[in-house]
Amino acid sequence: MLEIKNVHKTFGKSEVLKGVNLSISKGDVVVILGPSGSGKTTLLRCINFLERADQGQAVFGNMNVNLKAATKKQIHEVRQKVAFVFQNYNLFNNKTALENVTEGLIIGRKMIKEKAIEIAKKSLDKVGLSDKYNAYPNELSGGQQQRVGIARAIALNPEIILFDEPTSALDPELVGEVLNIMKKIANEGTTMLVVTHEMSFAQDVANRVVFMDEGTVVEEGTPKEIFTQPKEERTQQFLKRVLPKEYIYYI
Amino acid sequence: MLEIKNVHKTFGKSEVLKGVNLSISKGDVVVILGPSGSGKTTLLRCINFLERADQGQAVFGNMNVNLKAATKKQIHEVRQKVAFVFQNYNLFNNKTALENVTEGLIIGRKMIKEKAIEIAKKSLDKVGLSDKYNAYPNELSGGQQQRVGIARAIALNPEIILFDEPTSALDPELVGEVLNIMKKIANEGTTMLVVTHEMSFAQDVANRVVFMDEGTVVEEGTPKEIFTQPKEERTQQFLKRVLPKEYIYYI
Amino acid sequence: MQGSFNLEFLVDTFFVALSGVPTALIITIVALIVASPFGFLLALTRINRIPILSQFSRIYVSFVRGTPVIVQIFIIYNSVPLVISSLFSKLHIDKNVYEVNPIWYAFIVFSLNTIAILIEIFRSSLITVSKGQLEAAQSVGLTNVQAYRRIIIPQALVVALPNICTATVNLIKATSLGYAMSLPEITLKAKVAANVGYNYVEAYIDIFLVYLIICSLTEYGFKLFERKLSSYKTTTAKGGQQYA
Amino acid sequence: MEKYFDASYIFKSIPMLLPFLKVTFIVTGLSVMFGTILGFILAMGKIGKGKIARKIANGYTTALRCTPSIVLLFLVYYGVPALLEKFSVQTSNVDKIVFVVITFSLQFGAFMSEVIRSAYESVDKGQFEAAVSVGLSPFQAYRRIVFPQAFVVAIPNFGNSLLELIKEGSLAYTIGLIDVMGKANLIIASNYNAHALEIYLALSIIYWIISIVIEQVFLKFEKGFSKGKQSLKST
Amino acid sequence: SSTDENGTKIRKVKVAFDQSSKPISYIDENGNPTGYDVEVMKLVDKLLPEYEFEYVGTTSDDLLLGVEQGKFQVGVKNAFWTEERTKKFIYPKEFLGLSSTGLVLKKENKEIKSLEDFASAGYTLAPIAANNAQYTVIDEYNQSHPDNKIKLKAGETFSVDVVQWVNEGRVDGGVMIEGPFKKQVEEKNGPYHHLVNDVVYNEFAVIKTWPLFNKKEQEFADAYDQAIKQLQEKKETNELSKKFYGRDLFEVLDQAKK
Ligand SMILES: Nc1ncnc2c1ncn2[C@@H]1O[C@H](COP(=O)(O)OP(=O)(O)OP(=O)(O)O)[C@@H](O)[C@H]1O
Ligand SMILES: Nc1ncnc2c1ncn2[C@@H]1O[C@H](COP(=O)(O)OP(=O)(O)OP(=O)(O)O)[C@@H](O)[C@H]1O
Ligand SMILES: [Mg+2]
Ligand SMILES: [Mg+2]
Repeated sequence: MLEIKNVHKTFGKSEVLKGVNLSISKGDVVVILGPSGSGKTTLLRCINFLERADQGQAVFGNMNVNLKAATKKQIHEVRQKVAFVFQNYNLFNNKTALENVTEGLIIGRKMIKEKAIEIAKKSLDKVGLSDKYNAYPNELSGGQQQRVGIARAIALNPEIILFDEPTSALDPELVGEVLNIMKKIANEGTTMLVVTHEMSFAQDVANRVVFMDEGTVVEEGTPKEIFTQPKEERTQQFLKRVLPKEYIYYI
Repeated sequence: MLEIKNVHKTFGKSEVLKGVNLSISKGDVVVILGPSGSGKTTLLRCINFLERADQGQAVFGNMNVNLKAATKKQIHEVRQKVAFVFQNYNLFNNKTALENVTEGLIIGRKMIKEKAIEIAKKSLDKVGLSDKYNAYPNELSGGQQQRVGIARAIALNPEIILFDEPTSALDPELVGEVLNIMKKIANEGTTMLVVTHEMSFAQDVANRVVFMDEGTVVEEGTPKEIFTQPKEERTQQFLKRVLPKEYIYYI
Repeated sequence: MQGSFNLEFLVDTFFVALSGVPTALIITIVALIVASPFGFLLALTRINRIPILSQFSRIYVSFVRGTPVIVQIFIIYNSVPLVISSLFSKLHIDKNVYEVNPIWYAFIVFSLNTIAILIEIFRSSLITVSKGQLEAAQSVGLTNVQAYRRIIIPQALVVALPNICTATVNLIKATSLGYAMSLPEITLKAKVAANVGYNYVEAYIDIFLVYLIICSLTEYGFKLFERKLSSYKTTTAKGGQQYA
Repeated sequence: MEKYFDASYIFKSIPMLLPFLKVTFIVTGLSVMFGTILGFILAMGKIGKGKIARKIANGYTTALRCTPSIVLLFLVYYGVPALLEKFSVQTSNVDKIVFVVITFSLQFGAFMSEVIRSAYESVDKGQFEAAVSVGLSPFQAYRRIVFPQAFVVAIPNFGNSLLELIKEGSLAYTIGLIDVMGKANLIIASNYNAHALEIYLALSIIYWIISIVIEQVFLKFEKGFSKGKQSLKST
Repeated sequence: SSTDENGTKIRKVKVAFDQSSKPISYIDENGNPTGYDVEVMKLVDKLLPEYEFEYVGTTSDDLLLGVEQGKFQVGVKNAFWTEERTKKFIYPKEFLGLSSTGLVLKKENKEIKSLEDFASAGYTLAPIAANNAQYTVIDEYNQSHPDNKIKLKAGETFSVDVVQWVNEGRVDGGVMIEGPFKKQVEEKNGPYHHLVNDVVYNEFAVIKTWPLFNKKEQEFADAYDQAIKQLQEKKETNELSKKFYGRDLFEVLDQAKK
């Protein structure tokens, strides 16, 4: 479904990604863990061409793209297949919830308006926002905003959704709201690549957990493998620091 | 040590505090819980006169103050006894970490400079910032900033410290940092009144938990009482929503 | 003043001054319309650090903002016809440059001036729109042009509007210097009227009133427009910044 | 155009113009001084609780923002003596530079009141609260915490207003003040109005250089004072 | 006022002059006031021991208002006589000087000798500052010739360079005083000497110029009359006219308009 090979990315002098490989099958939910600065965000952004990698290949289904030299057309095609959910929502401030969702459909996909609105309403309903169609982002709570962000992504009917810490900008009380929606979508079989610090989500929902550090994938496996028997020392250290006390017994 | 009686506060038309009573003994660590908008912040601010209550009494040790009609002198005296740690740190941006701490001592308390610096260094050391004396707030991480805020409060040697959600502006990884410091201070016998969403802190450190809703104290008791046998339905509802799954078995 | 205050003259001349308003407004509007696209494009060259062009617009902005408008007026008024006529004669274009209405000089001066002001306004307002907005637009499949037109510009405009308002008011005021180009606008008309009976004080009170009226109306109009444009922001609670 | 344009006039006139910068600077300096005081008073009216004071301060600012400098200059120059004469105060011995300074002080006061107000409001309310909560008196909190931070915010806006003032000040030539602009016009007159373009170019070079210098100085100031200032947060 | 050594009272008076109107009145390179009007006033001062003149350079706007308001006791600026001005100022009995006023035209238009000719040709005229009496001269012409008006525009002195404008064709003609024209074009080192074969100056009137006295200064104006009469008798004004205007305009005094 999605395969990434040997992604390199340097900012100025610091090499942030040092040859990352990743492969995701259809329907998989893959969680990426890793300390701050390990390159998780950068990896997602390179996949979606929000950042140009210095080197690397990506295979989306039967489409093979060079992450460095992709043409405009290829980028456009990739973005049709891949949706992105931002950490800080990045909703269009000047558009209502509904318009936020239809924008990509009408302008990006050239869909006719009625159709787009229909789809947009459906995906807003799915995330439980049937009563907020006409609210502007600043009239929504953080959790609601993030749910619009998710609705905007799923409305595009992408083959894969990338989530970059979708709950870290939320108040503790709103986190649950968003995680529940994500679980629901995962259960419907959507392929997802999620950067998150929410261990319980990783544990409950992920098929696979990838641990990154300093620009490389250090270890990957099922949640159980990673949480209970991490092989690498760096993974162990990290988990010790991050997992709440209740989990510690795992290790 | 601190007793608050019948505090009322109205903003415009909405009554935010509807007669709150609270009493804290020396050395107590009291945690206030409650949904957003229940008036927790307003209560703390009224105690420290950052907001004028419409009605109410406070007894600090042997000093009895009318929260509505306190004189300038009384307010000054109260502020000598009570320190405040802000949710968003509110460090003085134009002062270094050390100056942030000495400011209140030298200017507010008229302490001589050498003495103030000595005390300030000690309290910065206590929160683990011995190497950051001369850093400006914008050169510090969120967790470090909040720790300076705590050092600033404890340096004043107050009879009681008020904390308003001291970790909610922090990244998940920094929360632990600050909570650990708070635990340490609590264990040294400082009287603390803490508004927080960190249930584990409440559970581990608090002597007493107060649950507020809609401007009144709904229920209070030991952490155990509140978390495992909440009497009021509103408390139960709230805890169900807020507590991570791992706690749910308590209820 | 021996000649006592002449109320009748004050009233009559008020309308004379008022008759200069269309000139002032036309110049303002033309300058804004001409300057907007240039200002926007040059602002983009600065944001995206396009070589040469961005340096050019920096120097240009610095010059225009660093020199008094009246000096700019004198320079343009003295040089443009010379340049154009020598250009025409080189190209053998048989056209008299000088048959133009002085208002054309005003258009040139104030458009050139406004371009510089707008470059700064657009630049500073465009950078207030977070990069995330552009990225979000790209990630749902919009092209850059579409993203600018539908997402970035509408938001930047809201930020820019108060500054555009200030620029417009300043522009209207600056047209008062049109007298140096023999432009029959508010100030010159009133001054000519005053000349007959030497009622300068009255004339200047009239000029003052006229500018006060049109500028405050302009400000008011912008406020209304701003409110409409920023409807998506209206519910933002503006925290009272009063200190306790 | 070669017939009329002679670049040597540019270089010849610059040394003749420069000594008259003194007048320009005196006008600017005095106007900044008085204008800043006025700006403070107005800003206090705007920030304070008094409704009437706020209305007056805001009304004053609007009126001055809506008045072209040249109109204000004439109103002050002709209007103030006319008014004072009603109270039999003689102004005939008052130098015209006084009227110029009055005019631009009034105008600069309006600019400054906005600069001060917005700088003051840019300092987060929490800074004041934190200061009183560590035991500073409200006055101490303003003096030591709020004002120093507001000052940093005000610097660039103050710089812009200063530039604006220097440029607008050039209009004092219309009442015959001989500053650099006035001198430029004298030079032109002494050439029987010939070669005006070159003289104005020389003048614009002088103004341009002054503005660049001021801009750089204020950038330095800003950098120097902004220790600890929080970097821009994205919204 | 103060007293001199003889015990007579000396009164200080302010004489305003237009500082940018060479060669009529201006400030020379050393910053000293001079020009025909100013030099005549200096001679007048010498003949009036009870007065001490102080010269104040200014713009013509300020001069008119300042004299009217009493800021200055008298003002000189090549002022013509106009009806409106008599309401605001005292005109003395004796005039100060003469001014040859003419049209600057391109060589090919040299046949245009009068304002009537100019108007009939439908030519455009360079703008004149509204407070300049030349403006009034043209305006008065227009009022007396309602069917044959000249297109009159108000403008700013500094931005209008009549000779250049006429030569390059920006306007067909401009009103100018002979003195400046001579200095600019006819003199060898004049800035527009190279145009001496391209433009002409056609005098259409010789007009008397007057000092303008503040309304309260009748006594001063009378003293001036005494002094200027003596100067004219001694032909000192003729000398100054030659010096500053390059021509003794008093030779054509009989044709002069008020
Ligand atoms: N645009 C950029 N320019 C320069 N350096 C950058 C840029 N973006 C990221 N970096 C650097 O690259 C490194 C990896 O950043 P990245 O955001 O991918 O980390 P992350 O794993 O997502 O961390 P976090 O958990 O804090 O979000 C960091 O050291 C960061 O400072
Ligand atoms: N300055 C103010 N003016 C008007 N209303 C206010 C003001 N401050 C607080 N309120 C209102 O008072 C209520 C209580 O606010 P408060 O901040 O005390 O709640 P809280 O319990 O601290 O909530 P949270 O957990 O979200 O911080 C809210 O409805 C809030 O909107
Ligand atoms: Mg990241
Ligand atoms: Mg709160």
